[in-house]
Amino acid sequence: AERGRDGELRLLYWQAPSTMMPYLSGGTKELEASSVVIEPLARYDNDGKMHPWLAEEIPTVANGGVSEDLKSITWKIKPGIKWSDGSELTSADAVFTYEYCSHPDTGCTSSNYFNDIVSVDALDPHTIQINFTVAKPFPYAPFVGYNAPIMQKAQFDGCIGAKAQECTEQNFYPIGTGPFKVVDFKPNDVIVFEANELYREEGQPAFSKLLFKGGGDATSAARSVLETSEMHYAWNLQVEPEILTKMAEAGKGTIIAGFGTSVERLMGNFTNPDPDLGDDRAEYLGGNNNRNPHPFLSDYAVRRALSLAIDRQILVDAGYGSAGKVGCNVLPAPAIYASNANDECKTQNVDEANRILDEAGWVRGSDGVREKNGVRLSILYQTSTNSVRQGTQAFIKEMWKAIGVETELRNLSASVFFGGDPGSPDTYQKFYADIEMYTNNFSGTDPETYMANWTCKQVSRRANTWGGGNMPRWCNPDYDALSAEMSTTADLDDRIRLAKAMNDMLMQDYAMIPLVHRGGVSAFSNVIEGPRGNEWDSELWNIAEWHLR
Amino acid sequence: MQLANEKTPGMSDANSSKPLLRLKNVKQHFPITAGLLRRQAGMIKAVDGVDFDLMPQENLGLVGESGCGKTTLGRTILHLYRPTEGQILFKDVNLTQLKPSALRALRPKMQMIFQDPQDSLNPRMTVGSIIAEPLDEHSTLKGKDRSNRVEELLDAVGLNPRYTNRYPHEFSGGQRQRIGIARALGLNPEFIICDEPIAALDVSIQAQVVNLLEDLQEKLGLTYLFISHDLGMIRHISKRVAVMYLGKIVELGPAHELYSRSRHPYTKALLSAVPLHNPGREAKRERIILTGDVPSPANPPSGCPFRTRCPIAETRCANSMPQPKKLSLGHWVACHLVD
Amino acid sequence: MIQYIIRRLLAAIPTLLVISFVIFAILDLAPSDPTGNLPMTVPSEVREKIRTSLGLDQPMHIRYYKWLVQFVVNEPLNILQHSFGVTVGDAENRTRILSWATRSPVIDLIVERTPQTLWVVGLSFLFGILIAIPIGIVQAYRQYSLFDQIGTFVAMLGFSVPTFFTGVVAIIVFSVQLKWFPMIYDTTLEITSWNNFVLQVKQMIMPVTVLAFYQASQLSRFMRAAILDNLNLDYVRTARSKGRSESAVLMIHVLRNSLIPIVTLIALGIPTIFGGAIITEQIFRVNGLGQLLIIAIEGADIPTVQTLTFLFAILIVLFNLIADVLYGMLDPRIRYD
Amino acid sequence: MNTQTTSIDPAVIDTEHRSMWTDVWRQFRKHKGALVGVFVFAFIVIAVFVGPPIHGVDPNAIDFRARNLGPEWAHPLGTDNIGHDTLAQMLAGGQVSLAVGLSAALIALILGTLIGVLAGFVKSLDGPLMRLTDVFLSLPLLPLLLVSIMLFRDTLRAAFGPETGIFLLIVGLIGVTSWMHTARIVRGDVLSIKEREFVTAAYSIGTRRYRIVFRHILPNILSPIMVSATLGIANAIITESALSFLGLGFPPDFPTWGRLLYDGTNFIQITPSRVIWPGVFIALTVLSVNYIGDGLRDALDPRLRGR
Amino acid sequence: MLSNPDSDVVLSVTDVVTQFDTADGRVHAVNGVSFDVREGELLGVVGESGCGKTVTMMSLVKLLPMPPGKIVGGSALFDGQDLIQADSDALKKIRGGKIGFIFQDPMTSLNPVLTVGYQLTEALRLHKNSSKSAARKRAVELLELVGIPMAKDRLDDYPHQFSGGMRQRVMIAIALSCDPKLLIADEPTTALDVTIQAQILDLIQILRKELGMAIIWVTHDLGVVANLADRVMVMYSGFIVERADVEKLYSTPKHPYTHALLRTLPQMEGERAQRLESIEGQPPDQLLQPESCPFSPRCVYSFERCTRENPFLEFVSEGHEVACWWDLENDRPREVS
Ligand SMILES: Nc1ncnc2c1ncn2[C@@H]1O[C@H](COP(=O)(O)OP(=O)(O)OP(=O)(O)O)[C@@H](O)[C@H]1O
Ligand SMILES: Nc1ncnc2c1ncn2[C@@H]1O[C@H](COP(=O)(O)OP(=O)(O)OP(=O)(O)O)[C@@H](O)[C@H]1O
Ligand SMILES: [Mg+2]
Ligand SMILES: [Mg+2]
Repeated sequence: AERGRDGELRLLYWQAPSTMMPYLSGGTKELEASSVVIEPLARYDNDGKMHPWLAEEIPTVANGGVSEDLKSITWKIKPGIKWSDGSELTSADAVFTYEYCSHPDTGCTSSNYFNDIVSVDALDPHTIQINFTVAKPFPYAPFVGYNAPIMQKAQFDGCIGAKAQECTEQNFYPIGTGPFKVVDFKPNDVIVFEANELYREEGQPAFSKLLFKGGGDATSAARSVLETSEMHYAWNLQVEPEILTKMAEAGKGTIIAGFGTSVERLMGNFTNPDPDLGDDRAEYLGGNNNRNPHPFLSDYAVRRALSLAIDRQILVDAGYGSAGKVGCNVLPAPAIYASNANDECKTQNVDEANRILDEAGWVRGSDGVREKNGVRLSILYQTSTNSVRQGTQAFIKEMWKAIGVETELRNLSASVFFGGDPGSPDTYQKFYADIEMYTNNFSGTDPETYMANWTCKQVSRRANTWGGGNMPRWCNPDYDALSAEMSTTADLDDRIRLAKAMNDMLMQDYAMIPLVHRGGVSAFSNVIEGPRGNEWDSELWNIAEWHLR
Repeated sequence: MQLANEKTPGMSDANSSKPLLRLKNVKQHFPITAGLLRRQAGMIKAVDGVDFDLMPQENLGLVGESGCGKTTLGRTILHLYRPTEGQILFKDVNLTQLKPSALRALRPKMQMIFQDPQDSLNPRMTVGSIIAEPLDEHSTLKGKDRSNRVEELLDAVGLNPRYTNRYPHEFSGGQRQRIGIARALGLNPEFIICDEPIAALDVSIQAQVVNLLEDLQEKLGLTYLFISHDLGMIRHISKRVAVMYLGKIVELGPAHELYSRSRHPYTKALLSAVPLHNPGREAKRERIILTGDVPSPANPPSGCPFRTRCPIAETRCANSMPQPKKLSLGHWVACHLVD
Repeated sequence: MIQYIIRRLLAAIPTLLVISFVIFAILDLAPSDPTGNLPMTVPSEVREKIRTSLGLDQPMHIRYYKWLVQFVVNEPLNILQHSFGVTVGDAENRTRILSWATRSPVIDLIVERTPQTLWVVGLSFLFGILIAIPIGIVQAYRQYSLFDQIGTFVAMLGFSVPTFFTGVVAIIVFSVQLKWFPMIYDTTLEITSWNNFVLQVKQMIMPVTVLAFYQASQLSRFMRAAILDNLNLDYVRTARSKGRSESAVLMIHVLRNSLIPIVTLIALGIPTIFGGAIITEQIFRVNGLGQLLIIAIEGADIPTVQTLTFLFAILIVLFNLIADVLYGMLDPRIRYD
Repeated sequence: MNTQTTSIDPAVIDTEHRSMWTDVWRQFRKHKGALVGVFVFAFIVIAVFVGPPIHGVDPNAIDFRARNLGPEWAHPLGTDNIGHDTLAQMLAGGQVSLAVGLSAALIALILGTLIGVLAGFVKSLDGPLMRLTDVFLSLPLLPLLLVSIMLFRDTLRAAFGPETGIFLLIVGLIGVTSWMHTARIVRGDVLSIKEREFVTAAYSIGTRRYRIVFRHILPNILSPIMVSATLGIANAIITESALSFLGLGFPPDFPTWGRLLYDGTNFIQITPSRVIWPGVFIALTVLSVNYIGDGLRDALDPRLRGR
Repeated sequence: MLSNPDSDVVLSVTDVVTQFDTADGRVHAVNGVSFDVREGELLGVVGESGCGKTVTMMSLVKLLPMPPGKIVGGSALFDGQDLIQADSDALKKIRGGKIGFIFQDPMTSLNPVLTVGYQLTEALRLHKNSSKSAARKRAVELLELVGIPMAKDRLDDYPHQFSGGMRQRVMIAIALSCDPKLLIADEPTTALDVTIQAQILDLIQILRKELGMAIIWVTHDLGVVANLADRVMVMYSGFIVERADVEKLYSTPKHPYTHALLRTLPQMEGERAQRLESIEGQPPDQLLQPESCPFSPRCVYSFERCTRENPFLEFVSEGHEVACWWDLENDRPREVS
């Protein structure tokens, strides 16, 4: 088949990309857009399996690509790969990419992918060696996945450090090795790509032109694929399932969901968010012994009852449909890591929840709200603004009402809630509330750093300007020990065992309450074939293979 | 007129009792601003040096063409505008130097009847509250006393006291003017400036209002400054008349003398312009038709202000400002060509 | 007149300085953060680095000063250089106002987006005027007639039903059901042929109509009132007494006078065109200045928000002046000197 | 010449004492549109405040099995995607929307009138206040809202509780950001009214300045104020909905018409009644307020009374 | 009925009745007015405010606001055509062409936003089909005729640049522009002050002699009428109550109203009256259908018949008609002829 035979492919990303330079944005939309142009050495498929991309094969200890001490990894680039300007891809480009991103003034958003690196060396034009300061049981962060692709040295040479910001032309029109090249870039609006004539695969891509439109909202994005067929593909359609189902009735498109590690969860605050505490508000005081406990969430019984009272299936049905599964684990994927020790949560058990609370001495007051020693079970429950989340909030409020818990709902603009501005009281990191809800996940397939989020060191607090990943301020030395062990364990089975143990520890102490294992929803028109949905890497990872039906 | 050392024109020589009101070289200039920095670029000399005295219970008529500064003079006397220059003595109190609160306390003594009976009454207030407004401000009358006083005032100006709840638009022009008069009378003033109280009225109603004013003067011993451009009416109501032109008084004298033996060419022209109600006499009369319009008060002609329209002007008129001359008892005129 | 204009312009400078500072202070105080929209997988150390690279570690007054210099000196010099080839000073090291989200010069973003906003919002403003004027005239001329009553009713409806609703209804009816118009506005479309022109018209119809309806309902109220104010004045009777026909009386005599307040109102409305129409742009994906602003606000892209709102403020001040001058030109009775 | 108004001999009628408000009401009754407006508005208010106990459904009650229903006996206006009863939400939302609309418009009105009157009446304040108006006109609304919510929400929540607190904040914010047009119009009118002769007359009898404002100036600028009030209510109801969907408004379990309309828009093809009713009620409120405003304006003008 | 068979009658008005429908009821503004105007004659119309002078004149050429106004009946023969029945096209030809108008208020009767030149040439171009330049030339002549200096330079000025007196002269020039056969002047000098009024009266006298047209001069100033008119007609409450040659009217008024009116005036000559006479009471309520003599409630001579029957206009002596049941000269009820 001939390259470009299928004409124009029209994609709709209602959140529009603002730049084509993934290292300067880090937003998913920018990563997705740039993934059709610049590529990494290896990529994940929709099952989270790693495939060599620009590299010939995945280096492992077994094939000698990873050193025994786990301190270095050596990649071999496929020969003959050309940049779209005709020059050849060499290991110097990879070295440059590392220098670019690790330069302190660049403001590289993926710099954590290049952590603990001593050096990146070009052993020969096609061999790259990465040397780490510490043993890396999972050495596949640099140059793997859409977060860390290889950029062209020749183009970006003058753009390192502070200069990176000013290289508008380069940032908007990066030269890549991927199936498409940028023709026209309008930030936050539209990108026009055309097929890369020098793409390495014969007859790919099938489309000669790629229109990458942005703007609008999720509902109308779905409509444009499912109802009017103006677009071939629409991304990130987090809307109520019945709307999508209704639209899909027109029979013009298909809805797909890719599942990754995203879990919508409730975080309980283990510290006291009472505003009267001043600087100590929601502040974790004291090492292993929490000296500022939450008035009621520090009670295990309450946490457990709150979890038991929730009917997660309703949340899935009303808010997610096929894009969600009842979630009982914070680490639901990859499948090998998924625990089934916590399946109790799959069914709602209001009676049990009530019993637990009664037993713990929380008695219902005249207004039906439980109380103990003058402490009312009255929860301030915050999340970001989003109609599905508000629906979930409404359900949970009602469910908690059944066990005598009163809930005040609050929704905050996403840019504030996730903004992390140390001056704002409304960030999820500061957590000036009792319960908060959001989704978290990790990229790639290795849970080590993700699970390290709930160690004591990571507690989000004033001292680290609320920079830690441990929002619940939950601290357990046993957990810290497991986490430390995992960071030095290379054997996969041991790693699985440790990860599961950590997950179970979190779940069984109700350090957080998982609700829904979420998938990324997208829709594609029935006239095309190829989209497979991918939560581990770019949704467009296989765009070279997409074609008209 | 800068005749402070001489006897002020208008001081009636016969009556030596103290004047109620005394104007000394009163000027009212409105600034015109222009330019980038809003510098003052000129002056509208609306009133430009006026002196006269007004005796208690007198009725001085002030006549002149539209725009010559009559209203401005009236308002300046009452300090609705701060005078630019000069002194205004009311019962020997220099108003110009009074503090706002002291001035406010004095206001009941001096009142004004406004030119436009339509516009000088707040359309959204009832007649009762319009008339009661000065009472509220200056007296302690409350409730029944207050409404009695309002009814009394309405009665005094010949309006039915039952009208207190009506609005100005429900009255005819003459009635509206009476409301204005009642308001002015509310606090027993001694001095009233009547600013063209009849100009806006119908002939048949003019007579009613003028009669009323005359009756009130008689009953209450009021002093009037009667502004008008209706020379016929001034002749009827005033014993003394001042003729104003472009911010200055050009002739002042007893009415009978002024009407029969006017000396200033402007006064003559003015008088001849009034149509007589007698077709026979009218046909025979010789009229002086003035040409042109009144010059702009921002840019008055040099010398005598009237010289541009004066049928008998000479060169000296352009050079110097004529000083007021006394012709006979209480008759003053400012013209070079009169001796 | 010229003096008046210059004086007003000079007086505008301190006002604008205050406005720019107030805007900057508000944006700085606002709790959103440029790293807020990054996925949670980006750790906080990385976020801190990004903030530093954007210059957020400097104190506010320095950032404000920098922005001000860039806006007042650097950007005009840059325009000078690019449009007229005149280079003043060190062009190489001149920093421009860079957007935090795109890392590209804000002014370029604005220039890129102005055409679509002008087309859609501007045209709807124009149509709004063109519809409102005749409707307002007829409503006033036939005051209390059925036409007048219906007009009033529809106008009220027009400004009480928000565009986010009318827009979606329009899409469902005309794009989904009838398939007459596309629901996605293609900003890359260039009018090179008749076909493209038709496409352009088609894609503009819905957003323009939705907005124009809203504009017209407001303007027609003003137009009606303005005509009513003039219809019973004496000069209208004079015109009739000369033997003028009713239409000539209305169109030549009444309209001229009634348009004075309307034209100034329109002049005051023009800045809002440049403000874009946030909701309508979003619904139809016109992606003009309104969308740029809302995205920048949501992404805490302070340089973009600051520059956009400040340009907007300049336009407001400027068009206030233009409105006054127009008033003076249309109404010979008013003189500024 | 002043044309004689149709002069009914004053002696013939009215010996009784007329109160101003009976007059106003008498004239108001003659305005058909205003009367219909009053009935519609009263109906809405009564429905919204008396309706909930009659309907007897908690607007936040969830019936998971009854999601996305069309109108039926148990749910006259159907249900939403969560299982809320739309009618109950409409009624509860109406209370909030009406309260927000009326009070925010009132704040804007008071601010606008105050600033307009001061600017028009006190010459030295004119320049500064008009510049202030310019500043407010060019302020970016959204960031401003974010800032104020950050600064004031917790204080207000502590002082008045979560719902009243956010209500005050929202009402205050909408009010504070929408007074500018009123101020300009009022200023213009004050400038011309203060040159009218009855104001000079008031000075001449020694009326104090503040009384001149209250007695002579304010009553005569009522009609533009009335018009801005009408538009203000519509504006406030719509702005509130915009705030809600930006996450700056009321808590999510606090329905308002604007929010119902916004949330319902996505479901327009599934449950159209979710959008139609809020839309209809917003429009009806605005329309009725507008007609009431017209009627009041006429009724308050004594020159039109008695016609 | 006075119907002059003279062939030089320009306008012959018979029994014009005009009413207004208002919310309060029907206003009987004009209740059957008949009169003739002859070539070259100046007919004065006097009466107090609101007596229907303006409405009568406006009825003749249908310049009333209709509705609420309604011409119930009557005819006005002009140039062989009944103006009351004429359709709007025919009227348009006559208005401004054969009949010229001057209105009450010079300040508001000119359109403030159009130049004096335009307003002056409007009628010329409409009725005489003059070219633009010819019309302008004629306009200059007209302005000179009414005594505006440097007329040529002033054509492009706006009305506000003229003083009140000059504006009224412009109005006169407009009215004269097409050499009308009839000029209707509705209180053209009431708003002006004496000196300007004198100028205009002078001007009218001259023009009348030069152009020889018929003039109807409406006023409530008896002095002005004495100055100008050949014949005078006194109106009261929508009726003509007296009509006579000017000298006769002033020397021997035969209607009590005229009589009283003349006595209310202060005299410019002779002894100063102690007190002005005034007519007590209010004009009648025009909402009521007039059944009796409308002046009877205020009339000192009123007797039983007056409250029962409305008198009609009767010929009492050479050139003198009156509508009254009382014979003022002989101080007894009039004998009915
Ligand atoms: N507030 C003001 N500011 C500037 N100029 C003024 C002001 N008031 C009056 N003038 C000017 O002062 C002059 C005199 O005006 P004034 O009103 O006193 O005239 P007048 O004699 O009362 O005229 P009329 O007979 O028309 O009432 C006029 O040229 C007028 O334009
Ligand atoms: N548009 C109208 N609607 C209702 N009544 C009207 C209207 N126009 C005039 N009238 C009434 O018709 C009567 C005659 O009015 P007209 O204007 O003819 O009086 P006039 O004699 O010209 O008085 P003036 O001397 O004040 O000009 C008055 O009672 C007036 O109230
Ligand atoms: Mg005056
Ligand atoms: Mg008239």
